[in-house]
Amino acid sequence: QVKVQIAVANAQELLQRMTDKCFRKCIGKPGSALDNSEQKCIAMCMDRYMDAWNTVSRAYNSRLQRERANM
Amino acid sequence: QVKVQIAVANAQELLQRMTDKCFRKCIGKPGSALDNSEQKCIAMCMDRYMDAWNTVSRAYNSRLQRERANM
Amino acid sequence: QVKVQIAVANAQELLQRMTDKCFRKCIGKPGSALDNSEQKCIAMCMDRYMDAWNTVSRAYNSRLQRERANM
Amino acid sequence: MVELEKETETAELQRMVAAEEQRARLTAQVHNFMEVCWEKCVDKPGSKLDSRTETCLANCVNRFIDTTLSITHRFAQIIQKGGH
Amino acid sequence: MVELEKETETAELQRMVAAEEQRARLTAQVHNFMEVCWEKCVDKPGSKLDSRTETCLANCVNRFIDTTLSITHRFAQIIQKGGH
Amino acid sequence: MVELEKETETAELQRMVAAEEQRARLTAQVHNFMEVCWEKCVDKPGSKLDSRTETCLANCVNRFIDTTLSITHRFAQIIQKGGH
Repeated sequence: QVKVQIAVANAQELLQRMTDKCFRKCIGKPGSALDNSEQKCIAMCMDRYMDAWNTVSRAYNSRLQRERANM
Repeated sequence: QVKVQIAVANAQELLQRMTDKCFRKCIGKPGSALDNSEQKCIAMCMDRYMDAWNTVSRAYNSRLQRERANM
Repeated sequence: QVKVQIAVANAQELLQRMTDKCFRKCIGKPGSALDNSEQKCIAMCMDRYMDAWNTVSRAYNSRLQRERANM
Repeated sequence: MVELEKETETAELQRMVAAEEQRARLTAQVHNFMEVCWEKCVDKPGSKLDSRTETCLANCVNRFIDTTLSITHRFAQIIQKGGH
Repeated sequence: MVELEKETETAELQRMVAAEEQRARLTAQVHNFMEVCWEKCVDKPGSKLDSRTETCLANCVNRFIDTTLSITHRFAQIIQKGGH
Repeated sequence: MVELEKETETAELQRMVAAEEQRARLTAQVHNFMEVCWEKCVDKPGSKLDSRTETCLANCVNRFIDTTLSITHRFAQIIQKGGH
Protein backbone atom coordinates (compact mmCIF):
# COMPACT_ATOMS: atom_id res chain seq x y z
CA GLN A 1 0.00 0.00 0.00
CA VAL A 2 2.76 2.39 1.05
CA LYS A 3 4.76 1.23 -1.97
CA VAL A 4 1.95 1.87 -4.41
CA GLN A 5 1.30 5.36 -3.06
CA ILE A 6 4.92 6.39 -3.39
CA ALA A 7 5.14 4.89 -6.87
CA VAL A 8 2.05 6.85 -7.91
CA ALA A 9 3.47 10.03 -6.35
CA ASN A 10 6.68 9.48 -8.30
CA ALA A 11 4.89 8.90 -11.60
CA GLN A 12 2.88 12.10 -11.07
CA GLU A 13 6.02 14.06 -10.25
CA LEU A 14 7.75 12.61 -13.34
CA LEU A 15 4.78 13.44 -15.59
CA GLN A 16 4.58 17.00 -14.27
CA ARG A 17 8.27 17.74 -14.69
CA MET A 18 8.38 16.07 -18.09
CA THR A 19 5.36 18.05 -19.31
CA ASP A 20 6.93 21.29 -18.09
CA LYS A 21 10.32 20.61 -19.73
CA CYS A 22 8.88 19.34 -23.01
CA PHE A 23 6.32 22.13 -23.32
CA ARG A 24 9.09 24.70 -22.86
CA LYS A 25 11.35 22.95 -25.38
CA CYS A 26 8.78 22.12 -28.05
CA ILE A 27 6.26 24.96 -28.06
CA GLY A 28 7.50 28.37 -29.22
CA LYS A 29 4.50 30.68 -29.45
CA PRO A 30 1.45 28.60 -28.52
CA GLY A 31 -0.96 28.42 -31.49
CA SER A 32 -4.58 27.38 -31.85
CA ALA A 33 -3.68 23.66 -31.79
CA LEU A 34 -0.61 21.46 -31.37
CA ASP A 35 0.72 21.17 -34.92
CA ASN A 36 2.34 18.04 -36.30
CA SER A 37 5.94 19.04 -35.63
CA GLU A 38 5.09 20.10 -32.06
CA GLN A 39 3.40 16.75 -31.41
CA LYS A 40 6.39 14.83 -32.76
CA CYS A 41 8.74 16.98 -30.69
CA ILE A 42 6.72 16.28 -27.53
CA ALA A 43 6.68 12.51 -28.10
CA MET A 44 10.43 12.51 -28.78
CA CYS A 45 11.18 14.81 -25.85
CA MET A 46 9.20 12.53 -23.57
CA ASP A 47 11.09 9.42 -24.70
CA ARG A 48 14.44 11.18 -24.28
CA TYR A 49 13.40 12.51 -20.85
CA MET A 50 12.69 8.98 -19.70
CA ASP A 51 15.94 7.68 -21.24
CA ALA A 52 17.79 10.47 -19.45
CA TRP A 53 15.97 9.69 -16.22
CA ASN A 54 17.13 6.06 -16.48
CA THR A 55 20.72 7.08 -17.28
CA VAL A 56 20.82 9.53 -14.37
CA SER A 57 19.25 6.98 -12.03
CA ARG A 58 21.78 4.30 -13.04
CA ALA A 59 24.73 6.70 -12.66
CA TYR A 60 23.48 7.72 -9.21
CA ASN A 61 23.01 4.13 -8.06
CA SER A 62 26.47 3.03 -9.15
CA ARG A 63 28.01 6.07 -7.48
CA LEU A 64 26.17 5.22 -4.24
CA GLN A 65 27.51 1.66 -4.43
CA ARG A 66 31.06 2.89 -5.03
CA GLU A 67 30.79 5.33 -2.08
CA ARG A 68 29.49 2.54 0.18
CA ALA A 69 32.31 0.22 -0.91
CA ASN A 70 34.84 2.92 0.00
CA MET A 71 33.45 3.35 3.50
CA GLN B 1 -13.75 30.60 7.71
CA VAL B 2 -12.14 27.93 5.56
CA LYS B 3 -12.98 30.01 2.50
CA VAL B 4 -11.40 33.17 3.86
CA GLN B 5 -8.18 31.36 4.79
CA ILE B 6 -7.79 29.89 1.33
CA ALA B 7 -8.56 33.24 -0.27
CA VAL B 8 -5.91 34.91 1.90
CA ALA B 9 -3.40 32.15 1.07
CA ASN B 10 -4.14 32.70 -2.61
CA ALA B 11 -3.71 36.49 -2.38
CA GLN B 12 -0.37 36.01 -0.62
CA GLU B 13 0.80 33.53 -3.24
CA LEU B 14 -0.33 35.91 -5.99
CA LEU B 15 1.45 38.88 -4.39
CA GLN B 16 4.67 36.91 -3.94
CA ARG B 17 4.78 35.58 -7.49
CA MET B 18 3.81 38.97 -8.92
CA THR B 19 6.50 40.75 -6.92
CA ASP B 20 9.11 38.25 -8.06
CA LYS B 21 8.14 38.47 -11.75
CA CYS B 22 7.82 42.27 -11.80
CA PHE B 23 11.04 42.87 -9.86
CA ARG B 24 12.92 40.69 -12.37
CA LYS B 25 11.29 42.43 -15.35
CA CYS B 26 11.48 46.03 -14.13
CA ILE B 27 14.68 46.35 -12.11
CA GLY B 28 17.96 46.02 -14.01
CA LYS B 29 20.79 46.84 -11.61
CA PRO B 30 19.15 47.78 -8.30
CA GLY B 31 19.99 51.40 -7.40
CA SER B 32 19.73 53.43 -4.21
CA ALA B 33 15.97 53.93 -4.69
CA LEU B 34 13.20 52.90 -7.08
CA ASP B 35 13.35 55.55 -9.77
CA ASN B 36 10.31 56.90 -11.56
CA SER B 37 10.47 54.61 -14.57
CA GLU B 38 10.97 51.55 -12.38
CA GLN B 39 7.93 52.49 -10.32
CA LYS B 40 5.80 52.97 -13.41
CA CYS B 41 7.04 49.65 -14.79
CA ILE B 42 6.12 47.86 -11.55
CA ALA B 43 2.61 49.33 -11.44
CA MET B 44 2.06 48.43 -15.11
CA CYS B 45 3.56 44.98 -14.70
CA MET B 46 1.31 44.34 -11.74
CA ASP B 47 -1.82 45.35 -13.65
CA ARG B 48 -0.82 43.20 -16.61
CA TYR B 49 -0.02 40.26 -14.31
CA MET B 50 -3.53 40.44 -12.87
CA ASP B 51 -5.08 40.80 -16.35
CA ALA B 52 -3.06 37.77 -17.46
CA TRP B 53 -4.12 35.86 -14.36
CA ASN B 54 -7.76 36.52 -15.21
CA THR B 55 -7.29 35.54 -18.86
CA VAL B 56 -5.51 32.32 -17.89
CA SER B 57 -8.12 31.53 -15.27
CA ARG B 58 -10.97 32.07 -17.74
CA ALA B 59 -9.27 29.94 -20.41
CA TYR B 60 -8.72 27.16 -17.87
CA ASN B 61 -12.33 27.23 -16.66
CA SER B 62 -13.81 27.09 -20.14
CA ARG B 63 -11.46 24.22 -21.06
CA LEU B 64 -12.57 22.33 -17.94
CA GLN B 65 -16.20 22.83 -18.92
CA ARG B 66 -15.54 21.62 -22.47
CA GLU B 67 -13.72 18.53 -21.15
CA ARG B 68 -16.60 17.76 -18.77
CA ALA B 69 -19.14 18.16 -21.57
CA ASN B 70 -17.17 15.65 -23.68
CA MET B 71 -17.18 13.00 -20.95
CA GLN C 1 16.88 21.45 20.84
CA VAL C 2 14.44 23.37 18.66
CA LYS C 3 17.22 25.88 17.95
CA VAL C 4 19.71 23.24 16.88
CA GLN C 5 17.22 21.61 14.54
CA ILE C 6 16.40 24.85 12.79
CA ALA C 7 20.08 25.74 12.53
CA VAL C 8 20.79 22.34 10.94
CA ALA C 9 17.85 22.78 8.57
CA ASN C 10 19.21 26.18 7.59
CA ALA C 11 22.74 24.86 6.99
CA GLN C 12 21.34 22.09 4.80
CA GLU C 13 19.23 24.54 2.85
CA LEU C 14 22.25 26.83 2.45
CA LEU C 15 24.49 23.96 1.29
CA GLN C 16 21.91 22.76 -1.23
CA ARG C 17 21.30 26.16 -2.76
CA MET C 18 25.01 26.99 -2.80
CA THR C 19 25.84 23.69 -4.50
CA ASP C 20 23.17 24.27 -7.11
CA LYS C 21 24.25 27.85 -7.87
CA CYS C 22 27.99 27.08 -7.93
CA PHE C 23 27.60 23.94 -10.03
CA ARG C 24 25.64 25.92 -12.61
CA LYS C 25 28.17 28.77 -12.59
CA CYS C 26 31.40 26.73 -12.55
CA ILE C 27 30.73 23.57 -14.57
CA GLY C 28 30.15 24.02 -18.33
CA LYS C 29 29.99 20.56 -19.91
CA PRO C 30 30.55 18.06 -17.06
CA GLY C 31 33.73 16.04 -17.73
CA SER C 32 35.16 12.83 -16.29
CA ALA C 33 36.43 14.63 -13.16
CA LEU C 34 36.37 18.11 -11.61
CA ASP C 35 39.42 19.77 -13.15
CA ASN C 36 41.63 22.24 -11.31
CA SER C 37 39.95 25.39 -12.57
CA GLU C 38 36.50 24.02 -11.81
CA GLN C 39 37.56 23.17 -8.25
CA LYS C 40 38.99 26.66 -7.72
CA CYS C 41 35.84 28.19 -9.14
CA ILE C 42 33.66 26.14 -6.77
CA ALA C 43 35.70 27.11 -3.70
CA MET C 44 35.63 30.78 -4.70
CA CYS C 45 31.94 30.69 -5.61
CA MET C 46 31.18 29.14 -2.22
CA ASP C 47 33.08 31.84 -0.33
CA ARG C 48 31.36 34.57 -2.33
CA TYR C 49 27.98 32.96 -1.80
CA MET C 50 28.51 33.05 1.95
CA ASP C 51 29.79 36.64 1.80
CA ALA C 52 26.73 37.57 -0.24
CA TRP C 53 24.48 35.73 2.22
CA ASN C 54 25.94 37.78 5.07
CA THR C 55 25.59 41.05 3.14
CA VAL C 56 21.98 40.28 2.24
CA SER C 57 21.19 39.20 5.79
CA ARG C 58 22.69 42.41 7.24
CA ALA C 59 20.86 44.60 4.74
CA TYR C 60 17.59 42.85 5.56
CA ASN C 61 18.08 43.21 9.31
CA SER C 62 18.86 46.90 9.16
CA ARG C 63 15.86 47.48 6.90
CA LEU C 64 13.64 45.65 9.40
CA GLN C 65 14.97 47.85 12.19
CA ARG C 66 14.36 51.00 10.18
CA GLU C 67 10.80 49.88 9.37
CA ARG C 68 10.14 49.14 13.04
CA ALA C 69 11.52 52.53 14.08
CA ASN C 70 9.12 54.20 11.61
CA MET C 71 6.08 52.43 13.02
CA MET D 1 -34.36 15.26 15.24
CA VAL D 2 -31.29 16.84 16.76
CA GLU D 3 -29.20 13.92 15.53
CA LEU D 4 -30.45 14.37 12.01
CA GLU D 5 -29.69 18.05 12.07
CA LYS D 6 -26.17 17.30 13.24
CA GLU D 7 -25.68 14.85 10.42
CA THR D 8 -26.91 17.35 7.87
CA GLU D 9 -24.56 19.93 9.31
CA THR D 10 -21.59 17.56 9.12
CA ALA D 11 -22.41 16.62 5.55
CA GLU D 12 -22.79 20.30 4.66
CA LEU D 13 -19.44 21.11 6.26
CA GLN D 14 -17.73 18.26 4.42
CA ARG D 15 -19.23 19.44 1.15
CA MET D 16 -17.95 22.96 1.79
CA VAL D 17 -14.45 21.77 2.68
CA ALA D 18 -14.33 19.58 -0.43
CA ALA D 19 -15.48 22.50 -2.61
CA GLU D 20 -12.81 24.76 -1.14
CA GLU D 21 -10.10 22.14 -1.62
CA GLN D 22 -11.18 21.82 -5.22
CA ARG D 23 -11.03 25.60 -5.66
CA ALA D 24 -7.58 25.67 -4.05
CA ARG D 25 -6.38 23.01 -6.52
CA LEU D 26 -7.69 25.00 -9.48
CA THR D 27 -6.04 28.14 -8.15
CA ALA D 28 -2.72 26.33 -7.70
CA GLN D 29 -3.07 25.16 -11.30
CA VAL D 30 -3.58 28.76 -12.49
CA HIS D 31 -0.41 29.82 -10.61
CA ASN D 32 1.32 26.96 -12.42
CA PHE D 33 0.13 28.04 -15.87
CA MET D 34 1.22 31.60 -15.09
CA GLU D 35 4.80 30.40 -14.47
CA VAL D 36 4.98 29.06 -18.03
CA CYS D 37 2.66 31.37 -19.94
CA TRP D 38 3.74 34.73 -18.48
CA GLU D 39 7.23 34.03 -19.82
CA LYS D 40 6.03 32.67 -23.18
CA CYS D 41 3.54 35.42 -23.92
CA VAL D 42 4.38 38.65 -22.06
CA ASP D 43 7.58 40.34 -23.11
CA LYS D 44 7.37 43.97 -21.98
CA PRO D 45 4.21 44.68 -19.98
CA GLY D 46 2.45 47.56 -21.79
CA SER D 47 -0.33 49.93 -20.85
CA LYS D 48 -2.93 47.24 -21.54
CA LEU D 49 -3.00 43.53 -22.36
CA ASP D 50 -3.28 43.61 -26.17
CA SER D 51 -5.38 41.00 -27.97
CA ARG D 52 -2.31 39.19 -29.33
CA THR D 53 -1.05 38.60 -25.80
CA GLU D 54 -4.55 37.57 -24.65
CA THR D 55 -4.78 35.00 -27.44
CA CYS D 56 -1.29 33.77 -26.68
CA LEU D 57 -2.18 33.27 -22.99
CA ALA D 58 -5.40 31.39 -23.74
CA ASN D 59 -3.62 29.24 -26.35
CA CYS D 60 -0.79 28.62 -23.89
CA VAL D 61 -3.19 27.20 -21.29
CA ASN D 62 -4.89 25.02 -23.88
CA ARG D 63 -1.66 23.77 -25.49
CA PHE D 64 -0.23 23.04 -22.04
CA ILE D 65 -3.28 20.94 -21.21
CA ASP D 66 -3.01 19.20 -24.62
CA THR D 67 0.64 18.44 -23.85
CA THR D 68 -0.27 17.06 -20.41
CA LEU D 69 -2.99 14.83 -21.87
CA SER D 70 -0.79 13.65 -24.71
CA ILE D 71 2.14 12.82 -22.39
CA THR D 72 -0.09 11.13 -19.80
CA HIS D 73 -1.78 9.05 -22.50
CA ARG D 74 1.55 7.95 -24.03
CA PHE D 75 2.96 7.22 -20.57
CA ALA D 76 -0.01 4.99 -19.72
CA GLN D 77 0.52 3.08 -23.00
CA ILE D 78 4.21 2.54 -22.23
CA ILE D 79 3.40 1.36 -18.69
CA GLN D 80 0.77 -1.09 -19.99
CA LYS D 81 3.12 -2.60 -22.54
CA GLY D 82 5.41 -3.06 -19.50
CA GLY D 83 7.99 -1.48 -21.70
CA HIS D 84 10.75 1.09 -21.84
CA MET E 1 4.00 26.65 43.66
CA VAL E 2 4.77 23.73 41.41
CA GLU E 3 1.85 24.71 39.23
CA LEU E 4 3.16 28.23 38.87
CA GLU E 5 6.62 27.00 37.97
CA LYS E 6 5.09 24.76 35.33
CA GLU E 7 3.20 27.68 33.88
CA THR E 8 6.32 29.80 33.74
CA GLU E 9 8.15 26.96 32.04
CA THR E 10 5.40 26.53 29.48
CA ALA E 11 5.33 30.26 28.79
CA GLU E 12 9.11 30.30 28.47
CA LEU E 13 9.01 27.36 26.07
CA GLN E 14 6.30 29.00 23.97
CA ARG E 15 8.33 32.19 23.83
CA MET E 16 11.39 30.26 22.67
CA VAL E 17 9.47 28.38 20.01
CA ALA E 18 7.94 31.62 18.74
CA ALA E 19 11.37 33.28 18.61
CA GLU E 20 12.81 30.35 16.67
CA GLU E 21 9.90 30.32 14.25
CA GLN E 22 10.47 34.02 13.69
CA ARG E 23 14.16 33.40 13.05
CA ALA E 24 13.31 30.58 10.65
CA ARG E 25 11.00 32.94 8.73
CA LEU E 26 13.71 35.58 8.46
CA THR E 27 16.20 32.95 7.29
CA ALA E 28 13.76 31.68 4.67
CA GLN E 29 13.38 35.27 3.52
CA VAL E 30 17.16 35.63 3.15
CA HIS E 31 17.27 32.44 1.04
CA ASN E 32 14.53 34.05 -1.04
CA PHE E 33 16.43 37.30 -1.57
CA MET E 34 19.52 35.30 -2.51
CA GLU E 35 17.60 33.61 -5.35
CA VAL E 36 16.94 36.99 -6.95
CA CYS E 37 19.97 39.04 -5.90
CA TRP E 38 22.74 36.49 -6.52
CA GLU E 39 21.67 36.44 -10.17
CA LYS E 40 21.20 40.21 -10.44
CA CYS E 41 24.48 41.18 -8.74
CA VAL E 42 27.08 38.40 -8.97
CA ASP E 43 28.31 37.61 -12.45
CA LYS E 44 31.65 35.78 -12.10
CA PRO E 45 32.54 35.14 -8.43
CA GLY E 46 35.98 36.75 -7.89
CA SER E 47 38.62 36.45 -5.17
CA LYS E 48 36.61 38.75 -2.94
CA LEU E 49 33.20 40.42 -2.89
CA ASP E 50 34.02 43.86 -4.31
CA SER E 51 32.25 46.94 -2.98
CA ARG E 52 30.20 47.36 -6.16
CA THR E 53 28.73 43.89 -5.72
CA GLU E 54 28.16 44.54 -2.00
CA THR E 55 26.24 47.73 -2.78
CA CYS E 56 24.26 45.96 -5.49
CA LEU E 57 23.26 43.19 -3.04
CA ALA E 58 22.18 45.61 -0.31
CA ASN E 59 20.27 47.73 -2.87
CA CYS E 60 18.71 44.57 -4.29
CA VAL E 61 17.28 43.62 -0.88
CA ASN E 62 15.97 47.14 -0.30
CA ARG E 63 14.48 47.55 -3.76
CA PHE E 64 12.87 44.14 -3.50
CA ILE E 65 11.23 45.15 -0.23
CA ASP E 66 10.16 48.48 -1.81
CA THR E 67 8.62 46.53 -4.67
CA THR E 68 6.80 44.22 -2.25
CA LEU E 69 5.43 47.16 -0.26
CA SER E 70 4.42 49.07 -3.37
CA ILE E 71 2.65 46.07 -4.91
CA THR E 72 0.92 45.11 -1.66
CA HIS E 73 -0.25 48.69 -1.14
CA ARG E 74 -1.62 48.97 -4.68
CA PHE E 75 -3.24 45.55 -4.38
CA ALA E 76 -5.03 46.58 -1.17
CA GLN E 77 -6.32 49.71 -2.91
CA ILE E 78 -7.66 47.69 -5.85
CA ILE E 79 -9.35 45.21 -3.48
CA GLN E 80 -10.97 48.02 -1.48
CA LYS E 81 -12.37 49.69 -4.57
CA GLY E 82 -13.80 46.22 -5.24
CA GLY E 83 -12.35 46.73 -8.66
CA HIS E 84 -10.37 45.09 -11.41
CA MET F 1 3.04 -16.61 20.69
CA VAL F 2 0.54 -14.13 19.31
CA GLU F 3 2.48 -11.28 20.95
CA LEU F 4 5.68 -12.37 19.26
CA GLU F 5 4.02 -12.59 15.90
CA LYS F 6 2.66 -9.10 16.38
CA GLU F 7 6.10 -7.77 17.20
CA THR F 8 7.59 -9.41 14.13
CA GLU F 9 4.84 -7.90 12.03
CA THR F 10 5.43 -4.45 13.46
CA ALA F 11 9.17 -4.73 12.90
CA GLU F 12 8.57 -5.94 9.36
CA LEU F 13 6.20 -3.07 8.69
CA GLN F 14 8.69 -0.53 10.07
CA ARG F 15 11.42 -2.01 7.89
CA MET F 16 9.20 -1.73 4.83
CA VAL F 17 8.24 1.86 5.58
CA ALA F 18 11.89 2.80 6.12
CA ALA F 19 12.89 1.12 2.84
CA GLU F 20 10.17 3.01 0.98
CA GLU F 21 11.16 6.30 2.54
CA GLN F 22 14.73 5.64 1.48
CA ARG F 23 13.55 4.90 -2.05
CA ALA F 24 11.47 8.06 -2.10
CA ARG F 25 14.53 10.09 -1.07
CA LEU F 26 16.62 8.55 -3.85
CA THR F 27 13.86 9.24 -6.35
CA ALA F 28 13.58 12.86 -5.20
CA GLN F 29 17.34 13.12 -5.67
CA VAL F 30 17.06 11.83 -9.25
CA HIS F 31 14.37 14.45 -9.98
CA ASN F 32 16.82 16.99 -8.58
CA PHE F 33 19.70 15.84 -10.80
CA MET F 34 17.37 15.94 -13.80
CA GLU F 35 16.63 19.65 -13.15
CA VAL F 36 20.32 20.46 -13.56
CA CYS F 37 21.53 17.80 -16.00
CA TRP F 38 18.68 17.86 -18.52
CA GLU F 39 19.51 21.53 -19.15
CA LYS F 40 23.28 21.01 -19.18
CA CYS F 41 23.29 17.96 -21.46
CA VAL F 42 20.18 17.80 -23.64
CA ASP F 43 19.82 20.55 -26.21
CA LYS F 44 17.38 19.36 -28.87
CA PRO F 45 15.91 15.95 -28.03
CA GLY F 46 16.72 13.67 -31.01
CA SER F 47 15.43 10.29 -32.16
CA LYS F 48 17.61 8.54 -29.60
CA LEU F 49 19.85 9.47 -26.65
CA ASP F 50 23.28 9.52 -28.34
CA SER F 51 26.33 8.30 -26.44
CA ARG F 52 27.72 11.82 -26.02
CA THR F 53 24.56 12.90 -24.20
CA GLU F 54 24.58 9.70 -22.13
CA THR F 55 28.17 10.35 -21.03
CA CYS F 56 27.33 13.98 -20.29
CA LEU F 57 24.40 12.93 -18.08
CA ALA F 58 26.42 10.34 -16.13
CA ASN F 59 29.29 12.84 -15.71
CA CYS F 60 26.82 15.52 -14.64
CA VAL F 61 25.50 13.33 -11.80
CA ASN F 62 29.03 12.46 -10.68
CA ARG F 63 30.37 16.02 -10.88
CA PHE F 64 27.32 17.29 -9.02
CA ILE F 65 27.97 14.80 -6.23
CA ASP F 66 31.67 15.79 -6.24
CA THR F 67 30.63 19.43 -5.92
CA THR F 68 28.27 18.60 -3.05
CA LEU F 69 30.97 16.66 -1.20
CA SER F 70 33.60 19.34 -1.81
CA ILE F 71 31.32 22.16 -0.64
CA THR F 72 30.09 20.22 2.41
CA HIS F 73 33.67 19.35 3.38
CA ARG F 74 34.85 22.94 3.05
CA PHE F 75 31.79 24.19 4.92
CA ALA F 76 32.50 21.82 7.83
CA GLN F 77 36.09 23.11 7.99
CA ILE F 78 34.93 26.74 8.07
CA ILE F 79 32.41 25.94 10.83
CA GLN F 80 35.03 24.14 12.92
CA LYS F 81 37.49 27.01 12.70
CA GLY F 82 34.53 29.08 13.95
CA GLY F 83 35.41 31.31 11.10
CA HIS F 84 34.01 33.31 8.26
